[in-house]
Amino acid sequence: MLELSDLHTYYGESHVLQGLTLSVRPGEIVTILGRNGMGKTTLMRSIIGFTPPRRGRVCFKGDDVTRWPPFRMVEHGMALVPQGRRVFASLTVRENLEVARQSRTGQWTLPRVLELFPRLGDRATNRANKLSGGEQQMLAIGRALMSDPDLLLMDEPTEGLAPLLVREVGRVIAGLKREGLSILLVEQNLPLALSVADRVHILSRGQIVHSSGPAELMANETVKARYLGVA
Amino acid sequence: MSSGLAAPAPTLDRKVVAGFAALTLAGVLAPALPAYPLTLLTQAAIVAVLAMSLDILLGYTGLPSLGHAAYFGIAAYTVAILATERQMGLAGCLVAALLLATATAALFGVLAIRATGTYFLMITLALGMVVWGLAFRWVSMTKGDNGIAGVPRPGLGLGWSLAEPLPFFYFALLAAALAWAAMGVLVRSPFGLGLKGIRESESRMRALGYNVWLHKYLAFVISGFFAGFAGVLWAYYNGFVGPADVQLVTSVETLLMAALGGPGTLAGSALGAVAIVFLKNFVSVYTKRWLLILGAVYIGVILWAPRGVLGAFTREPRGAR
Amino acid sequence: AVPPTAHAQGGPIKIGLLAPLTGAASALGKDMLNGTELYLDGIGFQAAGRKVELIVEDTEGNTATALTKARKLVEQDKVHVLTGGLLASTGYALHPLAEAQRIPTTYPVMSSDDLTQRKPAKWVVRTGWNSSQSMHVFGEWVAKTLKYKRIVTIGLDYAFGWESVGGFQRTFEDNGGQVIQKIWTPLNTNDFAPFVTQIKREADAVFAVFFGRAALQFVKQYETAGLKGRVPLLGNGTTTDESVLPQMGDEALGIMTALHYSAALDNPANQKFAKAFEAKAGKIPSYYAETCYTNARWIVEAVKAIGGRVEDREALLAALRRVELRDFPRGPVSIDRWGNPVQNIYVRRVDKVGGKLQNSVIATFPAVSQFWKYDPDEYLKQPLYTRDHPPCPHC
Amino acid sequence: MTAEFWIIQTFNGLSYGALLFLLASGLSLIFGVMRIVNLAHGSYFMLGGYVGLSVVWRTGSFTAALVAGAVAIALIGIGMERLFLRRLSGQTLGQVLMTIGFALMFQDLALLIWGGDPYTIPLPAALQGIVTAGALRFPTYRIFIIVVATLVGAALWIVLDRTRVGAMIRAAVDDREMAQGVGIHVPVVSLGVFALGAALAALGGVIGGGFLGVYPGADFEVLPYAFVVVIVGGLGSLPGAMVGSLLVGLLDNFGKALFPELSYFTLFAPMALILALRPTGLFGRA
Amino acid sequence: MDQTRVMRASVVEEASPGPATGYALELRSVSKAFGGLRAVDDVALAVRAGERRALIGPNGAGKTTLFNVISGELPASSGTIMLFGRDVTRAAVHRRAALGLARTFQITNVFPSLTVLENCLLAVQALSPVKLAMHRPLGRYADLHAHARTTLEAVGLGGRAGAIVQHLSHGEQRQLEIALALAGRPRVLLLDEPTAGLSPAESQLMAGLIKRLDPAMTVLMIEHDMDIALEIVQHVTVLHYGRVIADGTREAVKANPLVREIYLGA
Ligand SMILES: Nc1ncnc2c1ncn2[C@@H]1O[C@H](COP(=O)(O)OP(=O)(O)OP(=O)(O)O)[C@@H](O)[C@H]1O
Ligand SMILES: Nc1ncnc2c1ncn2[C@@H]1O[C@H](COP(=O)(O)OP(=O)(O)OP(=O)(O)O)[C@@H](O)[C@H]1O
Ligand SMILES: [Mg+2]
Ligand SMILES: [Mg+2]
Repeated sequence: MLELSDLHTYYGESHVLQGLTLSVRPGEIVTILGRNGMGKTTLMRSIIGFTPPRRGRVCFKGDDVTRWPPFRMVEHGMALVPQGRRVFASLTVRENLEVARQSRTGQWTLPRVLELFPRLGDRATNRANKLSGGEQQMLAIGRALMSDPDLLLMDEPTEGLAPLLVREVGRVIAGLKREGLSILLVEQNLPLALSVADRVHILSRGQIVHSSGPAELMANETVKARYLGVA
Repeated sequence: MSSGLAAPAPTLDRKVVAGFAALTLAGVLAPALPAYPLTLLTQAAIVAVLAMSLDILLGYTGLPSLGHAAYFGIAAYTVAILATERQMGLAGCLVAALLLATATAALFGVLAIRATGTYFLMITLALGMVVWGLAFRWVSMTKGDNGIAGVPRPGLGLGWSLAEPLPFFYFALLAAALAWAAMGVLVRSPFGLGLKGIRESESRMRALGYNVWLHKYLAFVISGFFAGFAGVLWAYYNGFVGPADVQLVTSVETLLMAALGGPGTLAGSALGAVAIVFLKNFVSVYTKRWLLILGAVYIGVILWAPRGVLGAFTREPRGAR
Repeated sequence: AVPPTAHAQGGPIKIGLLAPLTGAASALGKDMLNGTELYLDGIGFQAAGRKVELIVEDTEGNTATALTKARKLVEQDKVHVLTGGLLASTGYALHPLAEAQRIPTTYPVMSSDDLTQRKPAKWVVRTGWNSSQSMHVFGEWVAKTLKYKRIVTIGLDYAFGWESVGGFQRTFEDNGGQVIQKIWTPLNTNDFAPFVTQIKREADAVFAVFFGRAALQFVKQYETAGLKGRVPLLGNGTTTDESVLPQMGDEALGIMTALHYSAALDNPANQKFAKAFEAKAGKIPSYYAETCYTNARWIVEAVKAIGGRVEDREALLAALRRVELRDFPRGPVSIDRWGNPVQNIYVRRVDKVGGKLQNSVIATFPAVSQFWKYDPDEYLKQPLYTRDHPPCPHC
Repeated sequence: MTAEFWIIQTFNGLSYGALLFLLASGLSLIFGVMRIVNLAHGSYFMLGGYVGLSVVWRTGSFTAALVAGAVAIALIGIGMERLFLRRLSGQTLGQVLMTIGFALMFQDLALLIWGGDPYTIPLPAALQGIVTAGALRFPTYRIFIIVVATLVGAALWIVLDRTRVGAMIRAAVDDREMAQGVGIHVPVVSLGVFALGAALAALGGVIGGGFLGVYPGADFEVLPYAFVVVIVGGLGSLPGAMVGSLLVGLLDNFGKALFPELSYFTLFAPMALILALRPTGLFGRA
Repeated sequence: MDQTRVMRASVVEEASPGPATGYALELRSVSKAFGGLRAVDDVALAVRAGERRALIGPNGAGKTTLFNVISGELPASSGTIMLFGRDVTRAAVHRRAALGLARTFQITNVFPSLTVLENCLLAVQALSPVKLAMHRPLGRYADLHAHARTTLEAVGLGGRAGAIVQHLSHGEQRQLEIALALAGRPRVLLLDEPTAGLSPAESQLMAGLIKRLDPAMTVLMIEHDMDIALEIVQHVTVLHYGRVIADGTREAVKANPLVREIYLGA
């Protein structure tokens, strides 16, 4: 589904991703963990094309998409739930979802998203900047689904969500996986991240420093202490 | 980056050093210059003060004013009227002109400060246009379209007259340097940092405990004061004050100077002023198509350095966050 | 304060011309430049055995720029004669400069009355006209010949408009007419509808003072509002000047105006000039073109009179003030004590000849001074014509 | 003041306001949608008029002039956006400066191509007449302007407010990068908006050329008007632009008719007042 | 690093102790409506000086809105807000800050193109008259710099003082967000999801920092991470559809079936 090989990404002169290789197979959930400022978001930005890598290759569904503009990526079946939500402030909730729709025939429709997040249905005609933080997060997830993606990039989708909703998002993610979606997930909520993941990578200073299955990581206290700072 | 607890030693930053060097160079070279370049240099020094005064609002506080010609012009008119009709000397003219310009800014500030961004641009434009209308319309005071001609250069009572280009150049240069120093300290002061904070996030400033309105208002008035100072010099320099001095084009040009040099850097604004004065007056000597060239230069500079010439050598832009 | 030196004698005679070559008034600046060049071309840029050099500076139609450029011409180029300028304010601003620098200066275009009336400058000679000069003639002519009794005036709301309307009103009312309404249009007007629709219908005629695009717009909108067939239109010279006349349509037919020039003037000098100008510029000469052509000749005649010794500024100034010629395109000209020309004033009517509009001359008044028939000293005791002077007792 | 005075002057104001709407709606669109303060907008108006003039000279057709003017200037707008402004996206000040640069160049180019003489665009006979109603006389051309502006306004409102395209445009404004991230072809959207805005101004220029004329300096003469309209109404608000243009048209007209000596204030003083009281215009949102 | 020294409460403008209430912050039937939506509905809340209290509730319950009303960002539709016994319902934001109220924002609100140190200096000078000084460069105020650096050390940004804020990662910006609130040595601190966006490691650091704050400081925090919240506070108030539906000790609230149903979800 997604293959990254030897990505190097820079912000100006600062070298953030330093030779990163990783893949996501169809129907798989791969989770990225790591402390703040290690390059997780940068990874997401490099994949979708916001900050194209200076070196390395991004392959998606067998095509080399390294320097494609983001909207082509989306048309090709990728969707992003960005960090910090980034909903369209001056659009209503409904419009936020509508603009992201790619075709009329997809599985994800407005009613289906509103069914998934009833709270959004209540506020459908409100402008998105008037939503609470959690509501915006739901909107960002719903918006990504509206494009019927094959691969979903989720950058900390549970930030700011109440425990109930965190669990709900966990269920949504599991459900999406069952439908055959591939997901690359960046997450700080360890229990959630580990419960849905097929494989886990830990990112530190722009490099992958640990890869394993979730159970192995759970058991590996040294790695957890060293790279995640959890005892 | 020193990480000690002590405050960084107050080092002179490079721009300040470069600025002093430029001033000194201009001062040393002046006697060797032909009359016309000297005239232009004088003009540039004066206009630089105007551009820097605008930069306090534009670059530091994030308030793009399009009415700066108003304070400039009011001061210039005050000098022109007092000097021609009352034969008032430098001190009297200066005080009266600065008072009037500052008072106008104080009045306009009350009206304008609540608006931000483009709305601020437009309300200052509108207020500026009102002053222009006044200059045009209040014929008994301003002589309307004809303007006030024959403003005599001030005598300093020191024996030499400022009527000659060279002494007047030194006079203007000194005045500009003083204004620059004063504004330089201002933007580096705690108050100046507050202005930058307002530029970045007003809501955060409020939450921290700043009276944002007051801060902006003070910046507005101070900016008007310095614009007035430039106006005083201008009246003496040009010997003529007319509605063109308060018109929109003057405000726009000032904005261009401040922005072209790099908003948020006083030296940049000064540089922008010097560049535009020379560009306009030299290019037009050689070709009638100078507007075309001027336009192309603006576009080129901005493509090359979107944050202004000096901005290109300093920090990252304010993001569109 | 440069005394004539042998060294300076060798170089060319330098004339500095200020003209608006960019900006809204650039078409006028172009005419000024073409007129000047046309004359100098004709004499091969030679006068009194010396080369003549013309240095042109763009004023952008802005007085501050004009001043800067004037300084450049005087201080850097060391011109011997300074000339040109468009706006009245430029005239007032150049006065002190000319006096301080003691530089012989001529004003071919700037027409503000006081430049040669209440505030003349020793070093400035006007080779053009002043605003009220032709209007004094016209007001009297309208009252006496057309026998109109009630007139509405409409004009640009600034000194040029005031002086033109003032001159007209004074002689019109002195000869029994009544101005029954005065409308002033702000300079920033481009839609004249709010003013045109206010014109009192009982008027015998409307007297208009416009120039450039405002003239074009006004005349057009006067017709659009349905007034053209019903109330005759009169105007000052610039309202139908050749700088706008060719762009006008039939709406301009019949408008009567007065000026010291018309491109249709039937004298040999003008025939020759108009033809040459059309060949050079591709259009008929406006008064701006003629006045600058004449101005160039004027300067050259003065130079010749002093044998080319232009470094003697006092002599050059005196010569400029002595020029008196009978064969300018506009007719014979002499100069009065205040530095303003005494010249013919022509009453003109817009006609269509050979498919083109022209200002046909229908009456000629010879040797008109800026004070018309009034005594200069008495005249100068009156205030300058303004918005409210002369007052309007019949409004 | 007779009833006739009030009716005629209101009509004058409305028709002038309608012309301003054509000019300002394009500005508001570009301004509101792309956050670009386009100081070359007056140039579009002027250039549109000049292109229209040339076309009328060649073909004698006013309709051809309208179409050609709009298309030609839309192309200029596309070029400006595509090649220059796009590189500065998000940098408000840089964009402002750049549009000033273009405005200066356009001013000079127009002078180079069409010379400095003022012209008016000749009107087709059908638009030249006068419609009389009792003692009142309404020039047909002014009625035509009102009709055109109304149609354009309605079309814009439907597209922007009622369609997905409108939402996509606004999404691109809110967060350009993220709009691409949900699959919106932001570059195409921006280009379209810019072209439309420029075409509207040019349309205004050709129509205005029929009674205001086409002349150098028209660009910077109409620009403040356009800005006053947009600002008084509120940035990027279409209803705002409509109300703003009517208000400004009427204010300017009655100001000049009733207090001509205050005409330098009748436009800007009320605007300053409105902004002092409502710092985001009548319909604007912070 | 002496962190307690930094956090010692020292308020510029001493508030007169309120008439007999003794509460640092008191809300009396405060409501905030947006059109028809009552985002905050008749909320009463009394927080004693030095108390640590959590405000929890489902997303959209009105927690942030309540903060905005307390800090003055939004005017209350009705009700009274008292700060140290003083009625501040109508007071401007900066007046409340001057009384010792500080807050963080849920959506990071810092000064992006300034350096981390400059950000902090802005917060440090905010409550002293120095902020209006124009005649001396900021570099001359050594005490301000020292205080700013100590604060940065405390939140773990000591090494990044010279970095431009927009180059920081999201999590680092969250840390700065807190530093700005702490730098003014507030007496009442409102924290809106201080650990959101922080990695578990950074969250732990943050929790430790909050726990070590001057005990005299009153802290009201919104937090969705229950482990962290319950570790820090003794008292919890639960908001749902703008109303207070539970209020009590952490154990009591945790055991409350309604809270479990609508919020904790287990
Ligand atoms: N626009 C930018 N310009 C320069 N540097 C940046 C920029 N954005 C991020 N960085 C730097 O790149 C590094 C990685 O940032 P990134 O946002 O990818 O981290 P992250 O792992 O997502 O962290 P977090 O968990 O806090 O979101 C950080 O050190 C950050 O300071
Ligand atoms: N300015 C506003 N205009 C209209 N509605 C608003 C506004 N601000 C907030 N709301 C609405 O008020 C409700 C409460 O919002 P608030 O931000 O206070 O929730 P919250 O409790 O902080 O939620 P979260 O935990 O998700 O941050 C939400 O439904 C939100 O959509
Ligand atoms: Mg991140
Ligand atoms: Mg919240």
